[in-house]
Amino acid sequence: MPTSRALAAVVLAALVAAPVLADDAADGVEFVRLGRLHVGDGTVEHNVVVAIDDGRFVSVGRDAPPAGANVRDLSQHVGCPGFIDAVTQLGLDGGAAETSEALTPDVRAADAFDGHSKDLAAATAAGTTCVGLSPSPSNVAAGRGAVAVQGADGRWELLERNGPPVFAFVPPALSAGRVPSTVAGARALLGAAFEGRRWRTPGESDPPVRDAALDMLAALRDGPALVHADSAAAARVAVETIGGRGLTPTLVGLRRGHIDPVALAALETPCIITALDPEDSVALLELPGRLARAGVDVTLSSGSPARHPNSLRLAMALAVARGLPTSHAVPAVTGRAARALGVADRIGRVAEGLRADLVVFDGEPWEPSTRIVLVVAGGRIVCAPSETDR
Amino acid sequence: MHPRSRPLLLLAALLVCAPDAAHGQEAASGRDGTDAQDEASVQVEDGEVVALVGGIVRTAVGAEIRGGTVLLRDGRIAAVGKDVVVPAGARSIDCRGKIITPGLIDADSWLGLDPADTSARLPGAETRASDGFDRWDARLRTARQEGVTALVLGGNREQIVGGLASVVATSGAEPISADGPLVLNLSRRSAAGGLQGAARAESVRSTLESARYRRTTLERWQRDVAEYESARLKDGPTAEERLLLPPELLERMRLWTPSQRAAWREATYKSMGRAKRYKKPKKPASPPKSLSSDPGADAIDAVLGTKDAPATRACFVRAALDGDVAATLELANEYGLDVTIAGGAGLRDHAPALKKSGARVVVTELADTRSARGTPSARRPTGLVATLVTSGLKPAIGTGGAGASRFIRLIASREIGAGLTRAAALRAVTIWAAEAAGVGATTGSLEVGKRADVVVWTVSPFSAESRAEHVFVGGREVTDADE
Amino acid sequence: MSARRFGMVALAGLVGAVVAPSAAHAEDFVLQAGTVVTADGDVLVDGGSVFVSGGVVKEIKPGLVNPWGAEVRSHGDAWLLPGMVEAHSQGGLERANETAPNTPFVSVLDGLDPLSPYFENLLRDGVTTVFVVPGDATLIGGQGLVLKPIGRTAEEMIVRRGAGLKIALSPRSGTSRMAQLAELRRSLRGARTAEGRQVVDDPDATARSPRAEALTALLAGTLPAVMACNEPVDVANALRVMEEFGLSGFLSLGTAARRALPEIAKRGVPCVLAADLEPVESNPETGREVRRFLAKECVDAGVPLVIQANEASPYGMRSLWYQAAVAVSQGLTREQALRGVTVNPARLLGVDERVGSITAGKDANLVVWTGDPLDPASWVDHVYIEGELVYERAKDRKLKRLLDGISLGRPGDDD
Amino acid sequence: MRRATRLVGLIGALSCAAALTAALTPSHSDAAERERQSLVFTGVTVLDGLGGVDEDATVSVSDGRLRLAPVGDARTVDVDGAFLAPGFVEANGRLGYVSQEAEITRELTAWIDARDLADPTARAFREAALEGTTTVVLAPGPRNLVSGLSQAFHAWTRAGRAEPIADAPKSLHAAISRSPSIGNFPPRRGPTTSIYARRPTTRMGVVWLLRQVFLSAKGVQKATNDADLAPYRDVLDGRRPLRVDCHRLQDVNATLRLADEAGMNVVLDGAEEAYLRRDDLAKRGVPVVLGPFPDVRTGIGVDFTDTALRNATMLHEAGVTVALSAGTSGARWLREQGMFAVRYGLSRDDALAAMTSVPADLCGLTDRGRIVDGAAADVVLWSGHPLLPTSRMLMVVVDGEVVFDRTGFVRKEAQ
Repeated sequence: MPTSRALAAVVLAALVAAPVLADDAADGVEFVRLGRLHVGDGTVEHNVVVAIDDGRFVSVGRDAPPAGANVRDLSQHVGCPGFIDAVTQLGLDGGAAETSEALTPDVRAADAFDGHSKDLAAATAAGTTCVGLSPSPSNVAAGRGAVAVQGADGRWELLERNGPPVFAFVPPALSAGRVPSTVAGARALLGAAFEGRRWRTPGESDPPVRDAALDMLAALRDGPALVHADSAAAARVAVETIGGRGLTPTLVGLRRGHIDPVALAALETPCIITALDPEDSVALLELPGRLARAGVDVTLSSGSPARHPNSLRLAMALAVARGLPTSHAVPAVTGRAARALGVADRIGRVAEGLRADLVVFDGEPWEPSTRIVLVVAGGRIVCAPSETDR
Repeated sequence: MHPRSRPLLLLAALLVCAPDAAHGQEAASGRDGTDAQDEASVQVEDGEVVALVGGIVRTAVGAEIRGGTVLLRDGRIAAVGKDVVVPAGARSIDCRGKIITPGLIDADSWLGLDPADTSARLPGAETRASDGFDRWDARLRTARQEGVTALVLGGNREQIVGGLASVVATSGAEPISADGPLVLNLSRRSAAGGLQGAARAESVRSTLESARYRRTTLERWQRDVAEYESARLKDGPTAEERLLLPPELLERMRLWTPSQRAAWREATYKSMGRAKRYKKPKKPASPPKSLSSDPGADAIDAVLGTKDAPATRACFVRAALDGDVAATLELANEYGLDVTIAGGAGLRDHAPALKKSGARVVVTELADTRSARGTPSARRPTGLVATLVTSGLKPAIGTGGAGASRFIRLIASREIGAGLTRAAALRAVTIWAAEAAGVGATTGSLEVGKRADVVVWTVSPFSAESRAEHVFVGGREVTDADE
Repeated sequence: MSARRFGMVALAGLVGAVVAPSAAHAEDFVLQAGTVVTADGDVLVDGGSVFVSGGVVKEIKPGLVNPWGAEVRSHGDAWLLPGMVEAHSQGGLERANETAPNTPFVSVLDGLDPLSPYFENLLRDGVTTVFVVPGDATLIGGQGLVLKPIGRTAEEMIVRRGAGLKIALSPRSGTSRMAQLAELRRSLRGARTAEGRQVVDDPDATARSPRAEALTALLAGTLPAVMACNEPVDVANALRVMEEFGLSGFLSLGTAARRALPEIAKRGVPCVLAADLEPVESNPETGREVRRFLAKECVDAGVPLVIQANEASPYGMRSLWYQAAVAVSQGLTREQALRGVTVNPARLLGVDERVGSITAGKDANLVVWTGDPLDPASWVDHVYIEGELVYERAKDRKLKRLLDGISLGRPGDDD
Repeated sequence: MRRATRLVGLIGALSCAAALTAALTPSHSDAAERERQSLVFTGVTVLDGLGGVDEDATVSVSDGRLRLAPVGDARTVDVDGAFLAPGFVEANGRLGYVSQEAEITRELTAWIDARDLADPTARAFREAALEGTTTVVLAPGPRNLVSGLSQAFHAWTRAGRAEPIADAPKSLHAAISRSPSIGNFPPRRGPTTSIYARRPTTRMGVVWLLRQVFLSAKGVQKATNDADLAPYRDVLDGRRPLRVDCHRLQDVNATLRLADEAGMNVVLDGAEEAYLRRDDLAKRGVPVVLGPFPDVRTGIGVDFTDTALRNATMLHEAGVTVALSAGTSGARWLREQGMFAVRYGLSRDDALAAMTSVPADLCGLTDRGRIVDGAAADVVLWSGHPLLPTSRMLMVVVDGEVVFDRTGFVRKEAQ
């Protein structure tokens, strides 16, 4: 389906299709019958009826909908929660790297968010209804992420302005010419900052004015955090530094993690593997599978905007082709991503009370050959490519 | 070596001669485990007859055969069908419930080439991609595991004339075709290429124009030479010489060039005191050296076609943008080129013209991979392959990259999600890819007489969960399907 | 401050140079040693006597005997070996390559520094023959010479002229492997047709160009090709080109090219192994790293072993004797390893008529070691080249200076 | 956060426990089983690392410890002519860093732990173990005035990485040489991103700043940030050794001067010119960790030092405690350092001790680097004497686990 048509579909959906699932039914409840449903936590339900009201899932079960209810029969199809692309810069206008200082905890991804971005529309068409927005890992304390969702009215909106703080234990945050230049230095710098002081040399005196950035870091006590690290060795230092603070870290990147998956697994920390690509070494492509089988929560992320949002599905396919059990494939782009972003109580699963984000396929979601039949966001159809195509 | 050598060994007790430990490679535990597969990844079983029995055979040319058998003998496909009799002594593999397809082919790949090799300047167009193919590249092993049996090496991707494409087998055996189509890069891939868009097309035109000029010049010269030769034959021994000279010398004289003959006469007659000048026939001027003996120019010359003499060599043209495709079609028409056009979104609007021109197409901008960069995120063409099929073309799918070749099945699979039929998807990575590279008669489908490049899959190759259980390249099973 | 130190070193070098050729004339003498390893296969453990006359080995007899009645030079407990042969080196050249890609006409003859410490150090390591050839940075790099490391002019040092033309197939920067090969084919084809034209059609042609001359000699087989191959694909290409054009010669391998050893064995083309005998290869696909043992692989593949020294190693320590010891550690016999630094390289270089073993009729290139040459505790005590004593450790003042430093045995400066 | 992970992944974790072993460890589980078994080496020549040699000895490995008697239910390793030696201990390991040897954006980084600078999966660690080095004490590099704390690692383990040795003492590393000041310029007003905007800028400044920090810690000078001085107090109180990277004699002199002023004990690293003050060093009991050897052809060492190849020998003969190290060239070359120490005059036993028990003691690893009853089981089986280049590693045992094993090949070949 051409992209232009996908865009058209989004617009159409907003204008035409939305009312189909909207409040015009007598009791306001919309029912969708699905042949198979990936709940988002690794479980699969067969022949379920999902009830949606007021933008939320109100029930998921086998019970037949009441007679005369507005039922959409998709019993030949497979549903799953809308995809969550956990670490992206989609819709962040003007770049996301603020490299003037090492500690910029007050930089907010939400401040650069543009809900009308074409990239985000393309993401919707690819089944992604939620993105985790992150500042680039160019500073040790890079800033705060945000969470955006496809809104019911066709444009994207922020779900959470105050997303997880983002830390970086990777280049370019650490490189010659930056302070600090090593992982060890990042530990020292952050360790001091968490105590509200500068990292100094004996003999240096403290500056006369309090530093707002230090205060902000010192105030961090708990909650999720995204931590960029490339290897298991850097991940260890990162987890010790961030986890030692009481934050709940999720590791991001890990493009050298395949060198020592055992050490990575031993950290017992969830991992987000970004931008899996057919060009990658087999050892890296096999990393999600190895970690998953070792009991680590694995999330996949597309690497957008450098790459098409649809590459999230290619990443799933590559991971499955190289050993990721299929039971982990859907959680890797839904429930676990939500948990890493700290929004698991609102999205990421098809469960009562959560935001009604649903993607329906004509096959398994991790198969690149399957087509998206329907994308529902916030209870409304935002994309129905097969309908407009037909 | 010598009987005397024994005392040395005794004396060497001090040094306790190292054990004759046979370890051409280090054997150790853990991560360091022996790397045997890396070395002897391809098992050679010559002369074996293999029968793949009872599978779902997708030949890529005809209809699907359920419960069919494919017979491989001497590196070729010996039989395909439902009622194939398995000869006694054949190795029979039960393929019930399995899918048998031709080996997959990436229609535009750089796997096995040094990245630097794909952008460097070339001395001439005769440069062959297969000369740079490193059959020891570790990624080839994964390619075989993923059912890829052949790669179209797309030569240089930066220079306007990119040398000759080659088709190589992933087993690392001799190239299927070393001397393939001439690569022309109309689209610029990176900053290294120098010229842009229209300027590149113009540069291709001037290349072809000078090839045409060279051809006419050479033809004229050849005519002149022929005239000279006939004149020279007429200029035989004089009556006087016939009378005086021994027959052996006369016979040898016949082979002399006119100038040699004239020089001889001058010297001989002079010594005889008869300094008579003899007229030297006018020798045609040699064409400039660059025109006469230039293998690069010869390679380009072969792509020129006329009504009477069609081109003897095809062109593989990278034309990503709209304008590039249009320019390519124009050039093809003007110079009688036989073109395969490799590109992306630019192909869409020219589908009817492409169909009319008989050009073959390769869609390369689907991979969305690092090495196939150049297509900004949201512009990746979706459904392009399906559109081209609908227009009656036979698009092949190429990754336009190196590592991505290994996962051509998943890249093609995405096109199914975008509207391509499964049958067409299989053709796009087998027979159409072979045809695009000019080896359609040799490989790319399960037909009797073709190379035995065959894969047995657990389920459809377009499923992420599928595994290639048996992979045959040129009739030899590559045994590294599973670690 | 560093000037001081460089000054010291320069001074030391000057002193060391005095060690160089003692101008004693070749006389008849008998060299006796407790252990004689001829490297042709014989090992005389109960002592051996070598009769040298006119710079040539005349006869070898077991035991400390002197039936020839000549002057006896006896080294009771020492080991006597043939001078080792270094098969591939850029030593003594200021820069190893021209910047132009195609320079068949240059020769190391014109760039050689006979006073380079490189040659002096060869003597300290028991090497008496060396093939110096341009480096691998150009396509056709120029011609090499087989030399002895002693003499005041390059001509004095020559053992064999026209010993090889360096052709490097791995791409230099900015070019590609395919392009390199196409260019080589063009050059060779050009030389071949030029040659053909000369014979048949062009009696008036003027003198040949030096470029054509070198390539013509190459095509005629009188000048061997030295094909530098970094990767296995280069080996495949080198063998193909050698066959296409009927070239003779040998390969000089990079570490990765070891994967093509079976092909090399099949074609019977000799080769020099990479200087690093134990490279680590990593598989980009699996990340797995494996250390390879080149000498062992070479012998297992059935290719005659030829080892070169590893000048690039830390501290420049990997001399030929050390490399041979490494080969033994890889599981080779001592004889195999020693042949790899003596007779085999001599044969590869086409100088086995003269050097590479202690054999009657060959040059008297003899090295007296204090003990087993494969033990680092042993030292080269005396070196003879063509019967002349050219090195004596006892008189090596530079070595003494290196060993004892600036204190030269004085007590610490505080005392 | 770990609790949270566990709660959520409870079922997964339970079901995946088995999968973890299957997926992440080498699949040959029987092989893994065998590795955990005890080992008995019989009929080997034992070099105990303390200078002793015991031919035809029996040594067992059981529960990570060495026993000088056979133990029951053990795999017997019996290779003809093999030598068993303690694994080498690299006391000044400078390998496997992720990017830089030190956090160079500050000049005094006493709290930086070498563990955080290292990539334990780095090839260099494995290479070191393959050449018989079982312990690497990783030291931050000398680019900083005080660069941080060392970390002792098991050079390689079955998990495919180096592992830190729990509870190993850490020493503080400082540098008195050219490197801490090279390229620096004084920090000016306002923020600058240059890492070179730091003190000191001269060789004098190096000593001045170091003196300042130690005298402040001692309380002799006024201190500003008291907490930051704790690491220096540890040194002054004798809780941590101070290792000083110094190369030239002038640096050695400055180090001793500073040690006198602050009243602390130091260990010298590098110390290429230490032989010039050897009697004084012996009198004061200052140990040195030498290495790596300079270029043997020029005698120029780190920091343009003018060294003596017999440095180790002269120091040892004068009574100085000498350990050998391969330093920046990587612990793979430690064995070679030992061989060349022998070449330059150290006895084989002294050289081996200088690579095993001596460095182990200097680093506070007093149960490593020796084969005595009850010592930690870091041993290496060699085909011959470990300080001969003709010998080959046959088995490496680190902390009681077989990390590399080539004995199988030997047996196969013998049959």
